[in-house]
Amino acid sequence: MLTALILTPMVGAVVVALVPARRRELHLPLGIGLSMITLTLAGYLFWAFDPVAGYQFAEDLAWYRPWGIGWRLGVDGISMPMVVLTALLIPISLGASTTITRRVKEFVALTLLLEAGMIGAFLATDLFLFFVFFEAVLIPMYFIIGIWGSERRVYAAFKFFIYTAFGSALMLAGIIALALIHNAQAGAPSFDLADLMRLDISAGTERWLFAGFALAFAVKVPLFPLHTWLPDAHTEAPTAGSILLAGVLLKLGTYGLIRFNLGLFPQASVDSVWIMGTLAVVGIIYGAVVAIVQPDLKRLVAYSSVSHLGFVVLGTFALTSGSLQGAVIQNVNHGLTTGALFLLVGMIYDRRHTKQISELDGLQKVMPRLSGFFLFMVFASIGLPGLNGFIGEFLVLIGSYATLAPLAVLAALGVILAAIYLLWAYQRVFTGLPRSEENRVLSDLSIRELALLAPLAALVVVIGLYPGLLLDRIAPSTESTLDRIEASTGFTVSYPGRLEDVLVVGR
Amino acid sequence: MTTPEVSWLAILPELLLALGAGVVLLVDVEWKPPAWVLGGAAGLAIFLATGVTVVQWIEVADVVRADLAADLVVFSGLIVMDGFAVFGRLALLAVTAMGLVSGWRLIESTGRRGAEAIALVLLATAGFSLMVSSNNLVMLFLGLEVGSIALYVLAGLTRERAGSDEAAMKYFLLGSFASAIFVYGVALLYAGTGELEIIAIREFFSRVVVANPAVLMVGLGLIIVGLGFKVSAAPFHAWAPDVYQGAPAGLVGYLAGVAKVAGFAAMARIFLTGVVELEASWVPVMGGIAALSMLLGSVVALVQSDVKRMLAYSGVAHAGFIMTGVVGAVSDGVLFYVAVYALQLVGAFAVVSAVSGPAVTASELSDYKGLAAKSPGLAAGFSVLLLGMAGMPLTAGFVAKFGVFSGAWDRGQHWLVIIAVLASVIALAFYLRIIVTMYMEDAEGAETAVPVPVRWVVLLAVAATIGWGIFPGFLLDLASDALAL
Amino acid sequence: MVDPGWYMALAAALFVIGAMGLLIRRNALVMFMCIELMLNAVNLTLIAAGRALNDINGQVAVFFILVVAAAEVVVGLAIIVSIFRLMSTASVDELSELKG
Amino acid sequence: MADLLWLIIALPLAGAIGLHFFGRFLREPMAGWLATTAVGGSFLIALVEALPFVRGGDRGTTVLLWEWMPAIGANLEILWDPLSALMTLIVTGVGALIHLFAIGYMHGDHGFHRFFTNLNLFAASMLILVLAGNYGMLFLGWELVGLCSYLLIGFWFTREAAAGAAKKAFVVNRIGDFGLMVGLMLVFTTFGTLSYSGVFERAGELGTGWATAIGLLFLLAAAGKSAQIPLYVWLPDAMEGPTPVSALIHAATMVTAGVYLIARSAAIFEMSPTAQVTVATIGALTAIWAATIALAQTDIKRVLAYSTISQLGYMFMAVGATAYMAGLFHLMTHAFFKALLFLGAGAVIHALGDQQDMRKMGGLLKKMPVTAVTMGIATAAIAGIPPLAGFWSKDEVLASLFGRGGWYSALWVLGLVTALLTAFYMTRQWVLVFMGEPRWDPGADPHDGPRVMTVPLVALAGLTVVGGLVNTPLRTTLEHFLDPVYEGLSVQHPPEGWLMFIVLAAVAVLAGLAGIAAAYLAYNRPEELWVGFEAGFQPIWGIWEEAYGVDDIYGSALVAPGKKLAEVAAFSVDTGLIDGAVNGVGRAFRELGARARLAQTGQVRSYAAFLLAGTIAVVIWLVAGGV
Amino acid sequence: MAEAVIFVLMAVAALAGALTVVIARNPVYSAIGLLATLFSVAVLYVAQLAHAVAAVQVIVYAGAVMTLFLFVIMLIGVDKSEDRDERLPYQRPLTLAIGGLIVVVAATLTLAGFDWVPAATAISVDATNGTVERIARPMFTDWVLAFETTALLLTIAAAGAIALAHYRRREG
Repeated sequence: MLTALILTPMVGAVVVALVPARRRELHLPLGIGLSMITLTLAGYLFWAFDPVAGYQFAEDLAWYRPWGIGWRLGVDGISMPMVVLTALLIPISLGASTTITRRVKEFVALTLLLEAGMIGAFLATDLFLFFVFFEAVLIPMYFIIGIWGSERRVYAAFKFFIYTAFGSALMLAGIIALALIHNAQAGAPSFDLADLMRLDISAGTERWLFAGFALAFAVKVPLFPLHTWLPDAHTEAPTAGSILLAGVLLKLGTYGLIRFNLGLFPQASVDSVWIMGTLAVVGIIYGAVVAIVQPDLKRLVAYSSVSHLGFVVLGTFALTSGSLQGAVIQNVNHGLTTGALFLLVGMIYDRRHTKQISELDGLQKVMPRLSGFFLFMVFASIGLPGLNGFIGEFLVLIGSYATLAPLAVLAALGVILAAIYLLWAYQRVFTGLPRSEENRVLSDLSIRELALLAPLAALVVVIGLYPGLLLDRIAPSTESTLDRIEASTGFTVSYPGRLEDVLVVGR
Repeated sequence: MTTPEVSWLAILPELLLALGAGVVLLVDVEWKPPAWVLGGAAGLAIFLATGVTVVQWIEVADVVRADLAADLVVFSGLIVMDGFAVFGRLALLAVTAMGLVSGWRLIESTGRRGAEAIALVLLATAGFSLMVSSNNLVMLFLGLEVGSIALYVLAGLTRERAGSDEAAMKYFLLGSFASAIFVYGVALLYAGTGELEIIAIREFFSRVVVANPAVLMVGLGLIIVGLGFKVSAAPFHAWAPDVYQGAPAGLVGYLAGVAKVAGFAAMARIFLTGVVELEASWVPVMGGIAALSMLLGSVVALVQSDVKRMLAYSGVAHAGFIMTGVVGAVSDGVLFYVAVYALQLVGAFAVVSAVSGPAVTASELSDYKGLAAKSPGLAAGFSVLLLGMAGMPLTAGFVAKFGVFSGAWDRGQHWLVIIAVLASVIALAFYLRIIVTMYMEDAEGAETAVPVPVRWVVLLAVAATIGWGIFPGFLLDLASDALAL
Repeated sequence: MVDPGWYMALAAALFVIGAMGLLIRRNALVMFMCIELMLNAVNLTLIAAGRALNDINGQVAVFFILVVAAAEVVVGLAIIVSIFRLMSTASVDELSELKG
Repeated sequence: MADLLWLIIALPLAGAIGLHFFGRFLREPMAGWLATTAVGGSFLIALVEALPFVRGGDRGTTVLLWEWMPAIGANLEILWDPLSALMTLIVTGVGALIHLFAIGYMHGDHGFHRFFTNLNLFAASMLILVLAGNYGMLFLGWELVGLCSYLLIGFWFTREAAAGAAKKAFVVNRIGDFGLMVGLMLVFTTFGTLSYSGVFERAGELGTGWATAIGLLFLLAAAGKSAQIPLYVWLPDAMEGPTPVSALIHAATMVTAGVYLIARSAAIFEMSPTAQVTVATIGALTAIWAATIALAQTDIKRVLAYSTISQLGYMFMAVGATAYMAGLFHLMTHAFFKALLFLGAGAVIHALGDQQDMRKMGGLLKKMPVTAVTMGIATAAIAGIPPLAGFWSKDEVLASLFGRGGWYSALWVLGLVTALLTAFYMTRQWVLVFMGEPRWDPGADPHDGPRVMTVPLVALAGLTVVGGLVNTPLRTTLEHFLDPVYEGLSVQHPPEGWLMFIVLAAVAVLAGLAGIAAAYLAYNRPEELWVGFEAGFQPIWGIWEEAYGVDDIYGSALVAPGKKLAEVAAFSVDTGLIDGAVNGVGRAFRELGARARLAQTGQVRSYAAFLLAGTIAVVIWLVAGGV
Repeated sequence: MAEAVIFVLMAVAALAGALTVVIARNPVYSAIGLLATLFSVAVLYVAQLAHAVAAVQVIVYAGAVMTLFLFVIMLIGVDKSEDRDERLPYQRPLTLAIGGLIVVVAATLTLAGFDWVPAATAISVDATNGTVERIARPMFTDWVLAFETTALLLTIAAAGAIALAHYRRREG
């Protein structure tokens, strides 16, 4: 089942690659169709997912025994939403790429490879395998940015690749170290997450390993001050690239923090809540402040990602039920809303061929639908209750207060700032009367574009009003994570940090 | 009168190669046939040699299973026929075959001299393959020289080009300097232990604790330098960039590949078998050299504008990575790495020879602009090879790096591993630079016609890179079975 | 008899002189002679060591090294000659096209 | 019966959704009628549902509609108790009338159906707010009304001013929401839930410190929504929106959400006198502050806007003094007459072709009698003239303050002064608009609006007249109605006894009459005379006209520095420092490489030198390590 | 005792020759110096009873190698005596530094009591008496493979020489 999830896009990529390049009109539809298969599988996964703790659909094939590496896959409440999100965003971003005319074939193939890599990274329960996928996704994304991006694409792609590779370099050392510690303790090296979680690591070592992993993921998230590759990458990437980058790739970082840093190094995590939390909050506020004055719409959204993912990290390291669930669901939300925002910016760019805020004005007059969607997504990411963004932020804030009260309060400031930069941008771009001729003649959304946006918008509302849809599936896994931490470090959050405490009172 | 004890099987591959060389030379002198005949002869020799080597492999396996490992020491201890040697030999033969194929256009173009070229290639391989199997340091030195001298000549094959000649000269002077240093080290080691056979030396050290080991240390140091030079580890690398650039593109891959394979096989054998008892002394030195090589290689490669030089410096870095494995005492890791790397190297230089011509000295980065548009296949292949060298996951390069790093980490060389991973990130930068040039800059000039042989070589290299990247098990098993006696 | 150590010390001296020569002289031919010097030093060492060790192999080894030296001479001189033909000089300082 | 409650929210929501997707297919008035009936429907249901409370004693019920975020006790559940019932009735009742009015007012606007979509959406959101059974859902409504206000202020989005005002409103509100959010964090951390029941049951255990903290945070939130110092600045700008919007959102309903929040959280404020005093004081200050500004405004709607702020101040005074009944009572009456005033103003503006400057009006009494009379009633009401609604509610507020005594007496004085000012500026407005010589350009032909516009005026006027009777010292219906909500909480009532009542009332009425008289005398004269009169009060008058220049102060003290900061962060720190460092590392390596390659001179002999040097180094290292 | 005398003389000669090689400005002198060294080393072989080796040394080197050298010198021209001034930057200081370092190292090692042959054993004359057949036996039994390998070596030398010397005008 899970293997199929990874293989279908791979095979798809091959299939696309086999179609001769001159039949260019075929590639995109074919790619979309193929990714639909994956999406269907993901949908089934969601449907068949059983909301309990622990991994499901687990698979375990030995890869190279002497090293203890294996094709180990499994899905739990933390990874499942991400897989579904990935499978969903791929067809959308492909559908958004009709304006790509150069080397369509390579583009589609690479996108599908990217999908395979990302899904693999979320499903892997073997550190070696995870690292393989984690690094592998860089390559297609590198090409996508570097070939189909805008002016400074090479610089951006280069920076993206090197920066993230640098981040993961030390994690590799950490992974090796873990396997060898297991070798020392159990007599054979193993990269199986389950085995490694059973290790008892000396506090000092644990702290170092934690640092190594945290660095890798912090670059990916990206956590202040390691974020500067993100705006460049986003600004230069083609629409599809931005969507996937924001929607999924960054999530590898936050996901990794939850899955590996919390999972493998409970003590170090507990020790570092304040450091990580502080960085997160600095990111929230800093990202928002910087976003306010960005002259480029895409750049603005990129910085908003820095701000939003700060919430996820804060929630992760607040180590309470609410905050952790909030973090996971915020992962999904950010994927949907920011993805949609990039999609919309891309649509504007396709029409107007500029992303400069100063050159855009009064678009609402000429493109009511598009601006309607834009405003909708803006409010979703501002965190308007009833839409998805609120759920994540609110849970994170409410949850974090129990552990990191001052940080939670500061983080709440980010909510104000979000309103400022997004609404100001909206005001400048959409309201008023279109002054320049170019802006006057733009056409509103086409059916295709509506079809791309509709599902995202629908999900935004659904999650906003029925978060239980996800939370019920997430909660058991996050709970067990917290249980492990509590068990191994005796770390308990001041009442009512944990779900059970809450439920007693809540009902 | 004692008759010499001879084990034909052990040296049959070398014999076949030498025979091939002889045939080629004589036939050429006698009939001056078209090049393909000579090529056929060489190919046959290599093919047979490979076959025999496989037989050797099986034989070795049986003997080891029968627990008669001592029987593998043949020619009264001059050489051993252990898995280690066989593995190295296989790698050498593979590199040779691919090297000859990719250098074929060059060999044809050099006309009469082609025959000597082929013969020299075969002989060099024979020499190196003796080197990887020698158990006696003097024997090892002989093998080394047989190979090296042949390589000096090959480097200067297209000597009408000043570059080629200069390369030959530099390679020769420095090479023989290094050889002298190496053999002096051997002499001192002999003085210190009274033994020339590696296994005997190991026994000596397990038996005796030398009170005043200064002479041993000097000897060891000289040996490190000698081999370090052959594998172009910093600070003994200075020859590599110039020679790689000067030598005809068609053959550089072979030159570099075989030298590295043999050099590291010898290094692993001497240090992980012979003087393993002294590791407390040499491990830090070796580690230092490794670190220096990795950093210097990667950093200097960043600023190269000539692809051949870039690959040379990346070779320096790789020497460092592989020595990390030696430090980590993972001989199988070293073998795997060096085999994979050599194949990638041959493939890469095949691409170079296709892009800038087989005989040239310079191969400017600008020649690669928009190669992806001009000949997508070649560009894609090259990218895979480069990413493989960079050690991206899903390529054999990653598995190889992973192997040596974990070995070193296991030996507590944490700082070395950290340097290594960081260096590999720096290295990534210049591999990407080539890819950028191929994919993200606009093409200049006409289509690049890719000669069929090059196609095959690249395809093979790519297949190896990806295949062993995804299913490393097979090769890793071979390597780990191939433990030195 | 003289302690083999003396012979080996002498050999070391020769070796070093040869090595230094390689750094000092720019005439390829002379540099090459220096290498021959070094190889001789090695031979001397081997023989002295063999004697001290009461082992004949040292002397046997010397033969092979001699052969190597001879072979090197052949190829080396060939290279020198061909360079001389090309740029009519034996000074290695002229050979610095390839660098960086 | 409770199973119908959900319809109260559902009807307008359905209206909104329906209009959003199919509105464009309806011919113009239809959309309006649909929206109106939706809200009207809710009103009727609410009315029916509210009957049990009138009989009294019923504490109300909670209906769970939908599990939203059960983990934190934030579900979609309706708490139907007298308080929410009262609010619902106000919202839907006044709302329906304003919808009706808007059908006429928005006639011919090409965004007609969009307007009613948003209006209905607002009604739904406001109902979510007031019907919420927990703070989570309250927050949901709280934000949604903010959204609607944003959408409706910016309804004419092509007008830069409107767009700006909309953004300003939302952002300023957000600052308040920050308070609410943090407040909810505290609530959750202390009670472990957000549901009213969960909180209020155990509010008694709350420590004073926590109570004060939560109370003040809620106050910040309320100040944002209800436009109190220091966050009132958005409301005057909000007048950029269509007048019915101003009437509905910025006078009658949304702005009272703050009052509602405090009235709803009485149990928490109970625990913290400090919080109560702060609320009351803020209210008093806002009341007089805004009143003074209102004196000098020339824009008919701005006068009303500041008047609204000032009246909200009264409500804050009341709830701050725990005189919740009084506060809510004033909230209700204010909804009536202020909505009336706005609609009247709207009618005038409409009649004069979007003319909002009172100096360009006058003498409309004969032209638009209905408007004039109804607005006259409202003016009298707000001035506190018996027996109009305004008199009863305002009197009760003041009396309660007086009754609370102590510091609150001081606030009582402020209240009286404000009453006087209110009477003055409202009369000024009425006189300037309806009496004297016509100053509007002769081209226009002002006259009363069509039925749909006059009927609401009359209806509201009726309410303004009789509305006050629901809670007179003779019959305190409203108090009994609300009693169950405040069971067990200390609630401030006006002092007992007729004498007391008469005296206080008299004082208040006198203040009102004084104001009216002064204004009448000052303004019922030829233009140059009252212009001179105003000029006589310079410079203070000018300061008032400029609303104390608060906007500029905020602009230069907060906005400009903020922007500067952002620019520094974005362009100096981010691209310069952080990114510079990143790229610097890369450049450093290249630099290093460039230097290192210089050693590669191409000279064999220097290579040999390296080789030998390396050899020596290795040997030394080894020997040193070995020996 | 006699050996000591011989050693001293020959050592001096060898060193002198070596220095000549390095210092002499004219390659011919260098060649002569080398020749001197080779001879004296040969004598030292004899002094250590390595008769066969000594013989080969004389034959191969003096006979073959040196002749070859002289040929080439003639070919290149004897008058090319190089001047002393150093053109390469840093080359001279580097050389001096290295030289000095070597001296220092040597000195320290000697002072530290450098043991040349730690594994030394009692010397029995006949065991190391390098007569031809004493050498030949191991060479053709134990070392036979090495001996055969030298064949490869020489083949390569020949082929290489041809490849390099065989010259065609219009090429490359």
